[in-house]
Parts: sequence; structure tokens; C-alpha cells
Amino acid sequence: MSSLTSYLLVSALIFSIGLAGALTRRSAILVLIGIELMLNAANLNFIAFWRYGPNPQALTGVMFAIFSIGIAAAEAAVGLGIVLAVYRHSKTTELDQMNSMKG
Amino acid sequence: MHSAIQQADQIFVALQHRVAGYLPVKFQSIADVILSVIAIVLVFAFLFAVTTVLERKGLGRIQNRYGPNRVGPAGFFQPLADGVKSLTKEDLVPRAADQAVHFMAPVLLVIAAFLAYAVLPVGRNMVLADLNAGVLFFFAVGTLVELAVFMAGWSSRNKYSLLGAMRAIAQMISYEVPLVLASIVVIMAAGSLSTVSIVNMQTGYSGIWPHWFVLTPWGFAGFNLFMIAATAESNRSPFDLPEGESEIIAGYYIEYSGFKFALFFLGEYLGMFATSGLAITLFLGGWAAPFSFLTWIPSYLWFFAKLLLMIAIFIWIRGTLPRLRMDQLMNFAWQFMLPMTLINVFAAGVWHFMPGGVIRWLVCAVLLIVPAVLLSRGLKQGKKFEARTYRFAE
Amino acid sequence: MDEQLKTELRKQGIVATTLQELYNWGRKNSLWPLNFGLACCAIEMIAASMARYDMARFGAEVFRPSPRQADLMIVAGTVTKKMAPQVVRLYNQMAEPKYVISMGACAISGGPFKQGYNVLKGIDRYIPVDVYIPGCPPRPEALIDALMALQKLIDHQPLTGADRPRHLRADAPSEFIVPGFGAHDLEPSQNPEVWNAPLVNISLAGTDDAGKH
Amino acid sequence: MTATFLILAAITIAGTVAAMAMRNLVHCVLALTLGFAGLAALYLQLGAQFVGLTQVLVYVGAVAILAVFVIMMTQKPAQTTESIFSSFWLTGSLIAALVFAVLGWAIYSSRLTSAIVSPHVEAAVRPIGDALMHRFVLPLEIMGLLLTAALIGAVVVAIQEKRGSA
Amino acid sequence: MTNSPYFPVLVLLAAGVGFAIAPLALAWIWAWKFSPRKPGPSKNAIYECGLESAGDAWIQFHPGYYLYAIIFLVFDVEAVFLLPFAVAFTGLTFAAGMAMLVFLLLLVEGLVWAYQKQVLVWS
Amino acid sequence: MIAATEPIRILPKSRADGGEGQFLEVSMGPQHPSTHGVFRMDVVLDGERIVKLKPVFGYLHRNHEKIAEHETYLGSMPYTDRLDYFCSLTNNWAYALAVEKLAGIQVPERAEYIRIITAELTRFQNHAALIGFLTQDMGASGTPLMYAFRERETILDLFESLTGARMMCNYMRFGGCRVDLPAGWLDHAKKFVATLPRFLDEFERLLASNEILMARTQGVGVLSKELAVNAGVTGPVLRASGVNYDVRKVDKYGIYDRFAFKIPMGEHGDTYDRYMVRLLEMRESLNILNQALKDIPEGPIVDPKTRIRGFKPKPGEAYGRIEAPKGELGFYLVSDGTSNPYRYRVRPPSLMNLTVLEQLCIGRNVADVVVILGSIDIVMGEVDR
Amino acid sequence: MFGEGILKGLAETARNFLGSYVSKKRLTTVQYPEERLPQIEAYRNFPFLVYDGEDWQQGLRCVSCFICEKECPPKCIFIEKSTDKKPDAVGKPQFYPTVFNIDVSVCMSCQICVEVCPFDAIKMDTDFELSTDNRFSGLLWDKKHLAKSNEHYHKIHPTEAAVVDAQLAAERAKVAAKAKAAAEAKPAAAPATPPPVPAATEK
Amino acid sequence: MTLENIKSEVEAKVPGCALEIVANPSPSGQHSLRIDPAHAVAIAAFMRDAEHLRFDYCSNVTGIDWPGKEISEKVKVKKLVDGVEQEVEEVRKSQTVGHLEVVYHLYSMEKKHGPVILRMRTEDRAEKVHLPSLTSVWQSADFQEREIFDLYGVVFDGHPDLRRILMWDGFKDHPMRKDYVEPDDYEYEPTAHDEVLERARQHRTVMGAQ
Ligand code: SF4
Ligand code: SF4
Ligand code: SF4
Repeated sequence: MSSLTSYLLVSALIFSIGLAGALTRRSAILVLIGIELMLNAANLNFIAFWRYGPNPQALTGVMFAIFSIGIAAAEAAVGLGIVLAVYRHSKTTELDQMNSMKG
Repeated sequence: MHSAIQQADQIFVALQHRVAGYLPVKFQSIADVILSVIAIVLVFAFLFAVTTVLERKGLGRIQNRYGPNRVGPAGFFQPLADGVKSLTKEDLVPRAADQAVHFMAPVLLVIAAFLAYAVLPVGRNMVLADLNAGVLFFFAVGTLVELAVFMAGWSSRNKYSLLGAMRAIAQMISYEVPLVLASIVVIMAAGSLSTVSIVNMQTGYSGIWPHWFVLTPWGFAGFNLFMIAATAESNRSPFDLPEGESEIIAGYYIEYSGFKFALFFLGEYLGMFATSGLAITLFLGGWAAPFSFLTWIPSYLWFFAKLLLMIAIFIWIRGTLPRLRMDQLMNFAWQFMLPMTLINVFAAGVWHFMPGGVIRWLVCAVLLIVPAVLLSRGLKQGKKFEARTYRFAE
Repeated sequence: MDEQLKTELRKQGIVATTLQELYNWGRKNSLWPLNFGLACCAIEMIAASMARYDMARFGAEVFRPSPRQADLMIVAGTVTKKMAPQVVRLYNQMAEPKYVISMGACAISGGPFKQGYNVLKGIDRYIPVDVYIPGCPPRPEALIDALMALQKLIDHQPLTGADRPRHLRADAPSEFIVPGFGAHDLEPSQNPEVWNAPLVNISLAGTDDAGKH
Repeated sequence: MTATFLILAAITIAGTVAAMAMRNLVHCVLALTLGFAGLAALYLQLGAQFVGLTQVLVYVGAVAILAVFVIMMTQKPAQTTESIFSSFWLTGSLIAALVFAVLGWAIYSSRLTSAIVSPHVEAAVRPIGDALMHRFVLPLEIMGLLLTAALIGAVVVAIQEKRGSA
Repeated sequence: MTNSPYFPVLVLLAAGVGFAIAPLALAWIWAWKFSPRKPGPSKNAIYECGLESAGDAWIQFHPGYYLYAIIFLVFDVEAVFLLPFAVAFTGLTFAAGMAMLVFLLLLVEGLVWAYQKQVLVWS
Repeated sequence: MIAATEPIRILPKSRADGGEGQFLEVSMGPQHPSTHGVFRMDVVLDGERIVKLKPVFGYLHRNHEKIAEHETYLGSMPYTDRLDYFCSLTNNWAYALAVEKLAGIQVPERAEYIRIITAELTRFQNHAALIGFLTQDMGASGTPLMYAFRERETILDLFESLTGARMMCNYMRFGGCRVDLPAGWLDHAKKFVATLPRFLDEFERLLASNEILMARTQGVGVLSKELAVNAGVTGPVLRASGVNYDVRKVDKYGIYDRFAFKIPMGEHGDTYDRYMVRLLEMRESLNILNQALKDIPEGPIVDPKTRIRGFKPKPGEAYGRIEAPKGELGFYLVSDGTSNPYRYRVRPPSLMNLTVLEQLCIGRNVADVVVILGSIDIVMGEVDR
Repeated sequence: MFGEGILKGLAETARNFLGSYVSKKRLTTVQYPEERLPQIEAYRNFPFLVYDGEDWQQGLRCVSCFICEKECPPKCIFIEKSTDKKPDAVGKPQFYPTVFNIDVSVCMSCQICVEVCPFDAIKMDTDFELSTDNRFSGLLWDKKHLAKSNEHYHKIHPTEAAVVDAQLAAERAKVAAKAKAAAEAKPAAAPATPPPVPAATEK
Repeated sequence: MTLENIKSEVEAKVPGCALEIVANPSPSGQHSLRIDPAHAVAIAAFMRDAEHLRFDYCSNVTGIDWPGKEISEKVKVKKLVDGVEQEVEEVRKSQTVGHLEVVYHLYSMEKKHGPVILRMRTEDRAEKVHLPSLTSVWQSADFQEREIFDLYGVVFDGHPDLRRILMWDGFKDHPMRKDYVEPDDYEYEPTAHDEVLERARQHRTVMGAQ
């Protein structure tokens, strides 16, 4: 197994963990965190491909990762802000209950 | 450079290589690293011990008294006694506390504090790791402190400690941005994030005057802003709100006893040394001598002399000023520090694109002073304070 | 540490002695008081830490506001019945080893106010006291004197053996009953574990037959 | 496939798993920071210093703190004893497992194994800066716009109630 | 591994861990050998000025802090973009400088907006 | 048995509109670094803002009044020292004044001068120490406090050489003072008083124009004139709110009408005014001191008719009050013709000034509370008696 | 307004810091156990009983009149009267205390006992280094502990002691003169009934 | 402005109120005005607001306990002694009903005069201990009335927050009353006197008996 493969596997694993978390946890905060994890897994991919890719001098992967971090941060800010707003409204951060309170 | 001087300058480096040289080649580089790590840990731990006495004695002198002077020669064994006491003191963890996190917080704090020293050049060729993103590394490690403080305050499950932790985080995040932005001017001039090359940029002299960044308008402003932010980051007076004794008792470490408490002290002081060290590295020429005719004094001595000076200033300020209030602190960060640092970055850019000479100085100074005055006016108006005159009744 | 004791300790083996010496030296020179004052005596306690008297010379100026980090509780002032539970709780919440100096007449016995219905007649009814300083208020020098007396006391404490101090014993209690507020008085009104006043005291013994007044 | 890599990968995965599985939300975030730190170390190991340190700065220093704040602000006075997983946890985990299987299979069977291993490279900060200011100027400006929008948006969302009640 | 620039950092990390843990271990040994720990119900209760602590500290906190965290996050990211710019600054053209200025101004606009909305006024 | 804490639930767990976070209920004190003794405030916090504040005291209730009712008139004198333990001499004076009113005793002139000298010295050291404590509460690591105590120690030396004790002077007697000034005391005092302006200048340089101090105190804890009067606030706190009321001027007790001195007045009624009014009052005290030390006549120090033992005033009652450093200190005595007072009541200025604490603190920050409390200047010995 | 106040404050502390190395005014600490403040003459801490002459038991001036016991506000004096009499400082036969206890753990150093004592028998001591680790045996002082010589009194309060001595001497002279006069008037009636115990004079 | 003037003025302004001047024989000459509880608040408000009185400052509020006294008087009664009607002197004992008294010292900050002393009394010391609170007129009465409630047991109707102030909440007694007996803690009294001696001795026998 080459290095790249192993990085990609780790990345896939993190992605799946994040996905599993996002899909199974009740807490909206953890769902958001799961999504962050998935983004991070993608970042790992970017970096790994940059490192083991054909043209590391171009820095494309790195640049993508940087921008991705920025976007993830923005997403976290807005996402958590929404969680807070929803919490105010429905007094819960649990997704199930949010659903049930929709009506 | 004279070879004898050079030898004195490099004596520790040589010593290190000598010791490592006894080992097989394979281990030499590892031994090198381990030796420097041990040196760093011991030197700064020692500095911590000395600083605690110096602070207590210095505060004493400011307050017309002696301070500790009985334990050992002139009281200098005081930290030793405190250390022995702390080691043998019972370790109390509140029942309701989150035990694991409670334990990890001081440890993490000390680790974070120590990690910062990896990129501090304490002398010529004396840096543990010359990372090419050294400054960034420093800031990244600094964020761990926030985490540690939060862990301490939260896990204690004490109302005061929680208040202290929230205060601490709010304060640290508010001053972190100005801290980074204040150092950006230096990075712009040095064109590197490596602390070593930043110092190297400042080792030259024009006449007898050094090329320190603090001697430019933006550098001077940057230095002041950086120091203010650094004071806030290391929770020193007048920004010591998170442990504001008179309000929230002892802040986030209220429930810590024994050596864990000592670790908080250690971490805090180490953090203070580290930020001071970074300020020295960025603005005060690191280990460079202040005048060209003083270069014969070994570089590491210069570094530590500057560090001690910074510590003295910290102690002096602590002995004089009352502390700010939370809202004032936050408003100061966001309404003064942040805009000023941004303007400073702009000023540094202008400086760069202008030809040298007096004009450049003037423009830059105006660019900085006018907003500073305006902003502090704004701050004042928000709070409306002024000196008053009083009338007397018969 | 006086010579006689030293030689005696030497018999137990150098290691224990040096360790013990180090231990005692460390804790006696780093007595951090709890930042806590009750009444007038507390002002003299503050005065003792101020420039004129400067308790800091002994390394004892680090007034810790949290009992977790303090070694020494200076009960300086009148302990009222309303305050007593808090004092006891603070004492309980201090980490071992902990010492108590009872400063001033009030803290020792209720002092001038001992006739008061809300005044506790001495904090040693609930917690063990190491050093008493009489006076109302004791001079700051007297507090420093007591501090040195306490240091001497600590210096004589063996690390091992039967007469090792309370905090080194596994079976000795480290916290005491916090009295509760009753309808007329604290309950219990003293802690017999700590408080053992001589039952027959001199003056009463004399009066039984003298029949004066 | 060095020992360093294995250790770091293990730390990262342990951290992420813990973050997703622990009961106490604050513990989750603390575990998450461990995962982030592990990832950062992986980046460093790959030679992407800047990205690695940025990761620490942004994720550990800011996102985690933000998450902690939100947790503190939405904390329930009493710890609930009910399940921390949602009602469709089974489906969720099945989907996740499926995704992992597909991804793993894809990675394993693709030709990536034969990718050329270039000599040791480092993403120094200066070329990143150059790239940022030239090739990536447009994304940079868009980033600025996005951040501003996020700032305003997040603040509006977060304070709406405050002004509503005022 | 040893030639990675981060190897010394790793060693320092280990030393830091050691430096923090070692005294705690020592303290633990001391406690085990000589001075037994004596936890108790009142001793290990939460400290609150000498009173019994009433109510939990882990409550839902005031959201005033949150806004600062958001703005901090955004400006943190901004600083991250500024850093490579600053490093490359000496070699950059005026146009690049302008580009960065635009980027900064965008964010400053956000900041100004926040001022106007009184978000950054601590209540 | 009732649980040892008094659970005073002052508010529901969270606000009615259910909006922004829960309230945190904290008790500050009785052991707290800046409650000036065993004072406790049950505060409800919204973040760091005070929503509700209830002062709780009685932790130093030493039953002074009850004890005094079992004590002879003279026997209560040393107890008055322990009321406001910073200002034993003014307490002595207030009590002596009340008894003198009750029994109709005259005080010789020299004794009046001595009383004024000691009272003004007391006022000076009280204010200096208070400002020290106030800045300590603001987090100034004790430096101003140390300077204040440096001067205070010298004043205490004067007290000690006159009365024999640093704090618990027990000096005044009905109809005069206990002992005459020892030889050389006046010169010593004159010399010392001459150095005090320099100390005040130093103090002012250290603090008065400090921006942080101004920012921390101006506009904090504004006490309106009307509230101050209605709540019975007295002393510097009242005058900082702009009410011209000083018992020294109003009652002209002792021989205060012979001295030229002015009363500094505040306008805003905030913490800064309270702080500055005290600073200025210290200068006025020096004025009085200078005049008194110059003019003090020779003569007896105690009314020769007064008896130390067997003192039994006629039945009746009297209320005597003076301007103590903290405000109006009054003693209300009811005599039934025996050697013990039938009713003995202290009107403590600190307690009255505390009445407004809650109103001053609501809506402010936690950090403001300690500053406001510090500026009110309470001493628990007096509040709880 | 832009930090001058802060700078002024900093200058002030710097002045004190540097001054502490040159001037005693700026370093006011008296290093207590070695250095001591000059003893202030008026200082009082706890009472002691004065005795004249060598023998503390014979020379005690106290006549056990219970006045101080009654007047002591916290009631921390306890006296028992003797059944026999011995001559007092003036030479009159008087009772003496068989028990004289002061509980210094209660005493508030108020000096009222001294003020009310008509016999100048009780005075205030200046010793304050009294810390003890046993309250019961250490702080209840009996007659033996309390008795201090007149020389001691002279040492700690010279001015006051001189006045007291003069007063006593005058009184003694008066008594002696009276006795002499009585002896001259009634030479036959050898030592008459002892002069009556003077009523506690008001001071 | 004498007390008589004030009295008549108040009587004119507050209809139905009963005032009484209580003379003070001591040299202080501070006479006082007893007011009836029913009109107390109105009287107080008038005193505070009246243009030329302006007693805006209530300095001292305090309670006094007057326990019921046993009065024994000698009365000559005619009685049948041994069948003969004789005039015999007999001691007749009667118990007066005690009361609690509350005293207010008023000054005027505006006009700088005073003091005027108001007093009110309860009907007895057991049940009818209610008096109106003057806190609504002068806030300075707040803590002092609470203190009187705590130490004397006077219940102030209309007080905003009538809780114990100095003693703890579970405390049952009113310690400033003359007949209060303090709890027993006389185990160690080396210099006991009088009643203390008695109690210390008692304590010792009890302890010794154990
Ligand atoms: S002993 Fe005296 S000085 Fe000390 S608290 Fe008691 S009364 Fe006050
Ligand atoms: S000094 Fe006062 S308290 Fe002490 S014994 Fe004499 S009278 Fe009693
Ligand atoms: S008053 Fe004097 S003579 Fe009388 S018992 Fe007391 S000490 Fe003795």
C-alpha cells in the first residue's frame, strides 16, 4: 500500500465517521461538527494529492485546503449561529425535537 | 568578529556539540535536540522561579517594603520552599468536578506554554527549531492556552471559575487578532515567518543605531500594540480579569490545589516569557545588541537582558495600575486595538511603497497618530470620563 | 531546628531526616494565609502584611482567596454563631496540611463579646487551633511572632512515627462537622472531637466553698 | 507508511470517533480538538506547514471555542439520560458504513497506487503568498466577501432575538 | 523522522508533558507514601465563599460572548490570509497590495457594520 | 436542625421571557476578598450583569447593644472602639457626646480640642485606608493601600502614644478625655501633619488622574440626591451626591464652629465623586488639624465633676450624633436611673449607607459591585454591631 | 487624557521603588524579630499586679477590693479575698487576694481596671509576644504570673510610675504623720485600732 | 417650631390622629411625639412633605422593650378578720401589660433642623405586635425596621421585605427583649461572675453528672 493510499484511506475513514456522526447524533451542534469533520477529510485529500500529485510546485492543493478552511470557518460561524437561534426559538438543540416542534 | 568573542557567543552551542559528539553519529542529531530541549526547559523553569521572587520583591520595593528576604540568601530560596510545599500539599478535586478534564487542564497549559519556546531564538544559532512558519507556529500553540483555561474553568464546576473561564476566553480571543495583526507589520518587512530570519533582518547597524523594527513608526506602534495585546493574552495586570481576585476570587483555577495550582502559575509565567520573547524577537532585535559597539557581549545575554527588562516592566505595571472592567477591556480590544492594528498594517504598506526620507516618516506618523487620537476620543466618548473640578460648601 | 532534636532524628536514618527537614522547611517557609478576615483583628492582620511589618519577609504574603490554595487560616476576629458554619466549612475545604492561628481574644474565647448571644466562645469549639494569640487586637508584631511560633511548631513535627502530625495520619479526620443553624443556637454547640475544655477549672473549684459574692 | 503516520492517524481517528460518540458535548469538542490537532500534524508531516498550523489556529483556536460557546449557551441544566443518538441512528450508521466501503474500495482499486512519489517538497509560505496574490486573487476577494457575509449573517442570526426583545 | 523540522518540537512536547506530569506523579507518590489524601463530603464540595454551593455552575450561559467569538473567527481567518500576503509582500506589486486592501476593506466593512449595530459594545 | 445555608431563593431559575441564557445565582461572601469583612451579597447574574442583589449580613453581629445594656455606662466605652474599628476615636466621641447630653455634662476646652484633633486624624486615616481598599478592589495589587497604611501607621503611632493602643483607644470619657497629651506629642503631631500634604500629592499623582481609575469609577453607581436623602445616606457618600449636610456644620457639636473649613461636594453622585470627595475631605481635615494644633489651650482635660464609678444619669433619653468619617454616627440612650443604660442603640452610618447598595448595583457589572461597595465604605463591625 | 495619568502613576511607583534603596522613608519596614519599633511609653496590652519590695506575695498592692472585678467590662478578672490581713503599701493592714486570675484570652486591654483601682495595684503591661499553643493553660494567668515588680513598672511606664510613686509616697507620709500625731496624742494607747480602710476614693 | 406647634399642625392636617407629647426629663431635653399606629404613615408623609417641616431624613429607628412590670401596691382594705371588720394593709399585685416601642429620629436635610422624635407602641409583646412600616416614607427605615423585627419581634405591616436581618432565618427568639435567655454554652468559664457563675456551675454539675 503506498503512502497516498493510506492517507486517502484515513481521509475516507474520517469522512465516514463525520458522516455517521452527522447522521446519527441528535444534537445539532454535533451534526455541524460532523460536517466539519467531513470537510476536514476533504482537506486531507487535497493535501495528500498535492503532496503525491504530479506537480507539487503548483500548490493548487494547498491553496484549495486554505480556502476550504476559510469556508469551513464561515460555515461553522453561520451554522452555530443558526443553532443558537433555533435554540432560542424552540429551547432545544436536539434535531428530533426541533422536527417535532415544527408545527 | 573577534574569535574570542565569537567563542563566548557560541559557547553553549559548542558545548552542546561537544557533548553530543561523544555519542555515535547516528544519535548525534537526536542528542543535540534533546540537549537543547533540556536546556530550554531548565532555563525557563529557573527563570520562572527567579521571576516569582523578583516579582514579590519588586512589588515589595514599590510598596516600601522588603518582600521575601528570609528563606535562603536574600529570600531567593522562596520558590523552592513554595515548590516543596506545593508538591507535598494535598491534591483536592471537587466531587462534582469533571475529574479527567480537571487533571488535563494544567498539564495542557504547561505543554502549550513550553511548546512556544521551540521557535524563540534565544541567541545566535540558538533556536530549537527554525520553522519557516515560526511565528504562525507560535500563535497556533498559543490557542491551546485558551483551551486549557476553558478546561480548567469548566471542569471545576464552580460558578466563579466558570465566570473566570468565560472571561478568559473572551479576553484571549479578543486580543489574539490584534496580536497577530500587530506582528504582521514585521512579517511584511522581513518577508518571512521564520523567527530566525526576522532576527537576522535586525542585526545590522546604521552607525551605532540598530536596525530594530521598533525604530520605525509602524514598528513602534506595532510594538506597543503587540505588548498591550500580549499583556492581555498572558492575563497580566491591568488585564488580569480572568483571575480578578477582588471580583471572582481566583478565577478559573479557584478549585486547584497543590502542584496543579503551581502548574497554572508556571504556565502563566511561561506564557508571559514567551510572548515577551516573541516581542523581543519581532521588534527589539531578538538577541542583537542595541548598539554596534556592544556586540562583544554574547547574544544570549542580550536576549535575556531584554527579557528581564520586559518582565520588570510587567511587574512595574502590575504594581501601579488598577484593572480594567470586562466591558472596557472588550471595547478596547475591538474599538481600539483592532482598528489600530489594521491601520498599522496599512501604514507599513505605505511605508514600503514610499521612498525613504523624512517624508516617509511624517506620513507614516500622521497615518498612525491621527487615528489613534480619534479612536481614543471615541473610546472616551463612549465612557464619558474626564477630570472634574469640585465645588465646596461652607 | 535545635541540635538535640536533630541528633535524635538522625537515629531514624539520614534519609528520613533530610526528607523531613526538607519537607518541614518547605512548608514552614511557604505559609500562604487564607484571605479572610472577620473583624477588627483582621485590620491588624492586614497591617501586618503592610509595609511597616511586612509579613512577606517570611514568604507569607501570598493571601490566597481560595481555601484550596491556602495553608494557613488566620481566624482574625469575632466568630459569630452565624459565621461559624462558614468558617468551619472553609477550614474543611482547605487542603492538607492546614494550620489555624486563632488571632485575638474573640477568636480564642469570644473575648469581650463572649456574653453575646450570637458570639461563639472560641473557634476551637469546632476546629483544632495550632497557635493562639491573645490581645484585642494583638499587635501586628504579635501576629508575626505567632507565625514564627507556628514555624517552630512545624519544624518539630516528625514525618514518620507515632507522634507525626495529624495530617500525616490516615485515620485522623481532615474535616469536621459543620454546625447547623438551630432554633436557638448552633447545633451541635460544640464538637467534642475537637473541644475538650478542662471540666473543673480553677476559679470554680475555689468558689464552691468560698461562697463569696 | 511510517510509524509517525500510523500514530498520527490513530490519534486523529481516535479523536474523531470520540468526538462523535461521547455523551457530554464539551467532551466531544475536546476530543474533536484532538482530532483536529492530529489532522494538523498529518498536514505537517506531509510538508504543508502553513496549512497545518492554520488548521490549529482556526479549528482548535476558533471553531472549537465557538462550538464550546454555543454548547455553554444551550446547555441543559440537567443532563438528559436519553439516548444521544437520533431515532434513525441505524440508517445513519449504515449509510456511513456504506460510504466508507465504497470509498475504500475505490481508493484501493484505483491506480493511485502507482502515482509518482515526488521528491520531498514543502509548501513554503512565500510561494503560497505569491500564489494567493496572483493566481488566486479572485478567490481571495470572494473569500473576503464570503467572510463578510458570514460575519453579518451569523451576527444577524445570533442577535435577532436580542433586538426583538429590546 | 529526525530530520523533519518538527522533530525538536516533538521532543519539546515530550519534555513539556514530562515536566507537567513528573511533579504531579511525585506529589502522588508523596501522598501515597506519607500524607494520605482525605477526601470528605464537605471538603470536596464546590467552594463558594464558605457557603454551601447552591445550584449548578453548568448552566446555560449568557450569549453575549458568542458574538465576539464569531467576529473573532472571521478575523482569525482573515489573519490567516494576511500572513502569506505579508510574507510575500516585499516581492509584490502595487496591484497585489491593492487587492489585499480590497480584501481587508471588505472585512472592515463587516466590522464597521458591527460597530453600527452596536454588536461590539459589551452589555 | 435546619440546613446550614440559608437558601434565599431570590429569583426563578431563568428569566420570564426565556430569552438569553440562564441566570447565575452566586453568593459573594461572606468570605470574599473584597466584601470588607464578612459581608455577603446574593447576586443574580445575567452573564456578568447584576440582575438582582440582596445584601446579607449579621455575620459579625456581636450583640454590642445587648451587652451594653448589661454594662455600666463607662464599661461600654471600650466596646464602642470595636464598632467601626477604623475610627475608634470618633466612636468614643459620639458615645461620650450622647452620654454628656443625657447627663448634662460640660467638656473643658482643651478636651474639645483634643477630641477634634484625634477625630480629624481618624478621619484622615480612615479615608486614606478606604481609598487604598477601593483601589485594591479595582485590582491595583495593593500599592495605594500600602501607601495609605504607611501614613496610617504613623497616625496610629500618634494614637498609641496618646491613648496606649493603636486601634482600640478607649480614650474619651464623659466630660473630657482620659489622659492629657504626653510631653512632646503636640510638636510631633504638628511635624507629622506638615508632611501629610505631600503624601496627599503623591496619592493624587498615583491615582487621581489615572485613566483606568476614571473609567472604572465615573458614571458607576450613580446615587441621586433624592434617593440619598430618603435612604438616610450620610457622610461623604451623601455629599458626593450633592447634598450639603455635614453634622459638623449643622450641629456645630464640640467646637467645630471655631474652625474654618469647607465641605467638598460632588455633583454626579458616582463612585468617582465619592472617591474624590474623600480625597478633598482629607485636605480639609488637615486644615482643621493645623488650626486646632495651633490654638489648643492649656487647661483641664476632664470635667472635674464627673465620676468614673457609680455614674447614674437621671431617667430620660438622649440622642447624640457626630459626623464620623463614614457618616452620621448616633447613639440613642435611654436611662432608667440605674448605672446601666436601659436602652442603648447605635445608629451606624455604614448600615444606612448600605440601604442603597442594591439600587446602585442593579444593571451593573460584577466588577462594578465591588467598586461600588468599596466606595460606600462599610465596616462590618458597625453594620452588624 | 491619553495615558498621562497612567504615566504619572508609573512615575510615582518608580520613585518609590528606586527610593526604597536610598531612603528609609520609602522603605518603612521594621524587620520585626531583629529590629523593633521603639516602645511607646503609653502602650498597654494586659494588666499586671504591682508589688513593692522583693517578695511578690508580700508586696502585692492589691487589697482584693473587687472593684476592678466588677468594673471590668468583659468580666475577665476573678478574685478571691483572703481571710486574714496584711499591711498594704501604705502600711495599713488590708485583705489581700488569695486568688487573682485574669483570663487574657478575654481581656480587651481596655485599662478600665487600672483606672478604677484605688490602690494603684493593677497596671498595664507591654509584653505582646504571648502566642501559645494551649489556650487553657497558657492564657489563664494567675497571681504569680501577674505579679510584677514596681521596677518593672518603672521600666515600661517611667513617667506614669513616677507620678504614682509620688502619690503613694505622699499618702504614706500623710498616714505616717497621722499615726505620729495619734501616737503623740495618745501615747498610752499603744497601736490603736488600725485606721479605717479608706473608702474607695474616686479618681 | 416647637413640638406643640408640630402637634397641632399635624392634628389639623391628619384628621383623627391621636398625638401625645412625651416629655423627657433628662438634660438633653429631647421631647418626643407619640403617634397612633393607625395614622402613622399619613403623619410621617405629612412631616416629610410639609413645606416648612420637610423632615426628609429619618436618621435613627429603634425599638425599645418595655416588659410588663409586676406592680405591687399597698392598699388598705376592709376585711373581716376574726369576725371583726378591720382595716388591713394588703399588698396587691398587678401585672401591667408590656409593650414594644419604636422610636424614629427625624431631621431635615433641607432645612437643617431637627430632631423630632416620633414614637409608636404596640399593644402587647406577644400577639399584637403589629405596627405600620414607615419604609414607604423613608427608605432609611428599611434595614432598621427589619432589625427591630429581628431583635424585638415587632411586625411591620407594609414592609417590603420583612425577614430576619442579623440572625439566621431559622432563629426563633427575639434576643434584644429583656426577658430573652441566651443559649447555654458555659462549659469553660474560668472567671465566672454572678449569674454566669451560677450557670457555669450548673453546667458543670450537668457535665459532671454525665
Ligand atoms: S479580639 Fe478585639 S480586636 Fe479582635 S476582633 Fe475581637 S474585639 Fe476586635
Ligand atoms: S484591661 Fe479591661 S478587660 Fe482587661 S482586665 Fe482590665 S478591665 Fe478587664
Ligand atoms: S481594684 Fe485594685 S485593689 Fe481592688 S481588687 Fe482590683 S487590683 Fe486589687
